[in-house]
Amino acid sequence: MTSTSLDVERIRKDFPVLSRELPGGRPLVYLDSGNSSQKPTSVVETMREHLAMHYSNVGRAMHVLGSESTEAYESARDKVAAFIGAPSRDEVVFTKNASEALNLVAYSFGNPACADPRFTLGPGDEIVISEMEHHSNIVPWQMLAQRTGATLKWFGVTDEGRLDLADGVVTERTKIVSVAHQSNVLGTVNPVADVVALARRAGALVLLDASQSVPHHPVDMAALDADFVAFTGHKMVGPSGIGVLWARGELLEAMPPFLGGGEMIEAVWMDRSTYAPAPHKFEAGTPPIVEAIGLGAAVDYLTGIGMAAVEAHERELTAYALDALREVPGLRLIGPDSLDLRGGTLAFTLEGIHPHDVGQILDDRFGIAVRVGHHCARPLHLRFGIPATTRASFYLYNTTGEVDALVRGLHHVQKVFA
Amino acid sequence: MTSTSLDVERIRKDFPVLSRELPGGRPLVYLDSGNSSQKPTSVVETMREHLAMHYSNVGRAMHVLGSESTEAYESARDKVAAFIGAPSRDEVVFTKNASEALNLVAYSFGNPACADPRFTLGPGDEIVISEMEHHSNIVPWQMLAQRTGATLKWFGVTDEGRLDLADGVVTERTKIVSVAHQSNVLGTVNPVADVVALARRAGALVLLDASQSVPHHPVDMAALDADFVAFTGHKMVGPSGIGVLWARGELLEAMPPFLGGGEMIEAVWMDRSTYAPAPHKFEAGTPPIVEAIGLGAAVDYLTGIGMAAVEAHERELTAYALDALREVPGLRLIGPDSLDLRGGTLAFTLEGIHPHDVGQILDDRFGIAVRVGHHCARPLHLRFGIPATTRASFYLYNTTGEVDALVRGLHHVQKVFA
Amino acid sequence: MIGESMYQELILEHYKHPQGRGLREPYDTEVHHVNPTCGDEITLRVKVGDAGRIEDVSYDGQGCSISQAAASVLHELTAGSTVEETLSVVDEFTRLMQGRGQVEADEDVLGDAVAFAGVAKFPARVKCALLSWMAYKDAVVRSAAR
Amino acid sequence: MIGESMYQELILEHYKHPQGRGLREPYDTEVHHVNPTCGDEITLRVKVGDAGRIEDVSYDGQGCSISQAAASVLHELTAGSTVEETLSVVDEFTRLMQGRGQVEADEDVLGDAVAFAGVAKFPARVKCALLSWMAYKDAVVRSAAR
Ligand SMILES: Cc1ncc(COP(=O)(O)O)c(C=O)c1O
Ligand SMILES: Cc1ncc(COP(=O)(O)O)c(C=O)c1O
Repeated sequence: MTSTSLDVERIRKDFPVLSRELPGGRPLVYLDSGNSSQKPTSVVETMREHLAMHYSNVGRAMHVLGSESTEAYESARDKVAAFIGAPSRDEVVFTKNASEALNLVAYSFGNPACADPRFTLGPGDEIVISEMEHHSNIVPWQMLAQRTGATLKWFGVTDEGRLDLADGVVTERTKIVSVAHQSNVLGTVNPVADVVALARRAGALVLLDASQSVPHHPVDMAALDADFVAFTGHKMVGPSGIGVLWARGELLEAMPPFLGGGEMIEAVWMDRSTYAPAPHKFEAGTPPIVEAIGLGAAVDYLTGIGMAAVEAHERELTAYALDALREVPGLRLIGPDSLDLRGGTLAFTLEGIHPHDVGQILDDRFGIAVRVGHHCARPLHLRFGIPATTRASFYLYNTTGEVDALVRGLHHVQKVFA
Repeated sequence: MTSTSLDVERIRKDFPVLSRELPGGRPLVYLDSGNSSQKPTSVVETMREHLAMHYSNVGRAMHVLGSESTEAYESARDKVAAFIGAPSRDEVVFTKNASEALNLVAYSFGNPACADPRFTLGPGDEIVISEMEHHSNIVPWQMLAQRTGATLKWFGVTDEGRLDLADGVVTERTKIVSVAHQSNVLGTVNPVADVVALARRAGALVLLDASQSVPHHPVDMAALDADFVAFTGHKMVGPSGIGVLWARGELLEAMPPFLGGGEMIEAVWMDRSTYAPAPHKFEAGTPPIVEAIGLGAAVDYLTGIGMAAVEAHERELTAYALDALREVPGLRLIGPDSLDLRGGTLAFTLEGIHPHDVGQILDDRFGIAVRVGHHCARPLHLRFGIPATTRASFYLYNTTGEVDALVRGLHHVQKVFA
Repeated sequence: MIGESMYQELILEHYKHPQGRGLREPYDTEVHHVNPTCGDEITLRVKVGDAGRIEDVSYDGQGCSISQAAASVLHELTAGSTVEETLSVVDEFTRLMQGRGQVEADEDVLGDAVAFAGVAKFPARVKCALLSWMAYKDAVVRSAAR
Repeated sequence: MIGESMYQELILEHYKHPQGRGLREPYDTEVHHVNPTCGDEITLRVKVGDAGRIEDVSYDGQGCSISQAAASVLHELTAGSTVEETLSVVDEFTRLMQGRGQVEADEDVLGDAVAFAGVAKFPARVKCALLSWMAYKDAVVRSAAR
């Protein structure tokens, strides 16, 4: 069976590594895009060409190379803004990854230098996250609570792997609600509108960790109606070293700066400074220039394919994989086992076999790359009473043939440990 | 005259952009390496090859690509550690740029979650910087003072452009002294040993902003004897998106984490976390993987040439340029006009002509790229009573012929504005 | 060569002989704008008279030939016009400057300011040309708000 | 194919039939180590008798075949040896594991532990093999410090 939505064979040719033969003559079966995706030639070549022939610092330089770099860097911002339907390009802040974007927001709370009541935080105030968060959306809030004396609370997760929006978690004291748009383990897509409604009623701000949604679905800032959205370049066929924070312009204006330094200022005296307007206010120092340009090329690539087609393709793969995995004896899926509100991330355990062993034998023997462990979501694994899972995650370049390879591989693993 | 220390013509062939013809048939004369340097083919190709054929996330992935990326990323750390003579590779923390490294240190002070007396900071405590700092070594400390109520103080700068280590600036109340190793405007190399002695006597820690020294001189952590050293990849023939913080292992252990998230943890529960040992403790989320690998290639390139040879070559160029610029009427050099303790960065004003106009005409007419403005050191310019300067900065690929071109260019500029 | 067109004779002329420079009384509003990229600064005062007619635009500042000449041209263009008229010139000038060299200048509206068309090709210099014009717009908006 | 050598029969054997598993009394020191990369955990107890002779190493934990088998092999190797003797085995094992597959294993010193040589080629798995051994080293050092 081949996908009806995408010409996957053509797409695979755009990703040189997918034709690579691994040591021992194994083909590569890359089912770890939820961890980080592969890069198409257009992204790699855009970066190479810029680094080799057009590179210089941005903003501050006023020569030919400076204007070529600035033009390319700022037009990457235009592309990202268009890709996510941002009301304004000035709401797109480049960071080094999603983690920095999440920390940036966390650090804007409880800063004595910022009097805006939306961002004050102290004992009695509450921060709300969920049990299915990635560590990058847990630890910054723990650290914030430690610094300020605020209380960290969280939504639980149901046995099926859904967000449990129980009463009483969000209260009048809640200042911020920060949850994943799509879980990086369960694949669950969370009901953003419900979360936003809860938060609005309490007067709290909403941050969405969209690291796992923006790469895989059409995502539109206006439709989401959150206050902050964080995501990361390397999971969306872009390079490492670049992430994005989108936020309402009005909030970016109210927030205190996070990193101080060159380019984020308007004027500096020894004893005080004034700051540049957003997005530059949050981009201290030389930004990841070539990385942003690479992300721009990634966004062009995805737009060329069409995010609706990417989503549809992954949906087909997921349906196929859910069926196929059901046939593996002793396999327990962690996360929704229907296609309803879920993405192409399948985490599971195999009775009596540690995920480490599953992953290593899949790799050793068949060149199948999956992720094993707690996937930076240890509390979620504790919730399900397991230390680790094996996770297969799909992207636009994966095929049902690769799902078949995975299933064959799992049978082999079971033979080894029988 | 050609340099005796380096085979510059051969080196220039390693940097493809240096052979580029700019629009209008101008050759490129790149004298803006203090802002950001150009990249040799080896760096560009290392990154391309990795992105295209070996890429995956590091640390967490346990498959062939995961171990190739982890191996390459961690061996970049080994290379950087060796390059700067770090006592231990675990003292090398990868950041996105020097600014992040400087902010990381600033944020480790005055954090209520860290009780180590070296890092507590409040009203009455003092932070010492200097008037010649880059904004990236000013603004983080202003923000820290604002958050904590500590006092920001600074060393002045003499008319010749030297650090004025006046008595009474560093006191018993000083917790941290943070100064540039080499000024990005004046070219001045500061007397590190004197600064360290002053700080030690007061019981304060010392941070060196080595953004302008590590790319241009042999620099050895053990010999410097500072507590923290920050620098940045893009100024040392490496890519954008990668910086380095070196710090004594013992301090990295004592400091609170800065960014929270994946990979910087040991174990996470919903209500608390334990942290990984340094350097990972300070590398939250997916790091700039390919960028670190590119920096590793940059360090290999520089090591292949030899930093002593790079330094000697720049010294020759600087001597030549100091002589040549003296002949330009109305030119005022801002910074030391001898070779003594100075690097290859020459900032100046031209009587009656705004640096903007100087820079633009040099670029328009001759393809000469210099930097104009306050170079992210506005307080230093205020100190000299000028809004801006024109700055030429040299690197291993520059020639005395390019200095001649600059001088001819300046004469032309003076003709236009005569 | 390419960009030297930016340094039109007219710009150099205004730079060397700025019109209306200096801060004068009386005025309704004074604003201070800074271009952080290069440190250029302008202080600008506006005096609006009856029927929204501009009575004086006075200014002082430091900066490159582009920013200084732009202020001088602004002074000339505003003299004797109404706030409304001048704001439409400001809009057209802004459109030209932000057009990345792709926008055709309307000489009827812009007059001498058309000499800045070449600047639009240099994103980093656009702010220089706009500094005084943005300051002016800010000042008249504030005047009106009082 | 390449790496399946890592899954030596001997490792699978120890994994399926772990030696000395379970926490026992009496003990001098108990330590708890975690491998954050994968969540593997071990609790390990050491009882040192006269003349520094190991009387018991008992343990419990969860983890992959490599980490579990390594603990089982450790238990066997330490039984009846002195602290000093076992520490030199730990050192040799550590050297082998951290050798990135370039180090020749000393079978005389390592005994059954030599079966882990293949693991050294997989940096991400080295921590699994070392988990119990590092816990053991930690425990005896703490015992001695008391
Ligand atoms: C002295 C000095 N410090 C800090 C920086 C900041 O480096 P980055 O822009 O890479 O953060 C620079 C360069 O911009 C510099 O010259
Ligand atoms: C849901 C989620 N949030 C945050 C992150 C962190 O992204 P990054 O590692 O790019 O900072 C990831 C991926 O690692 C993720 O899957």
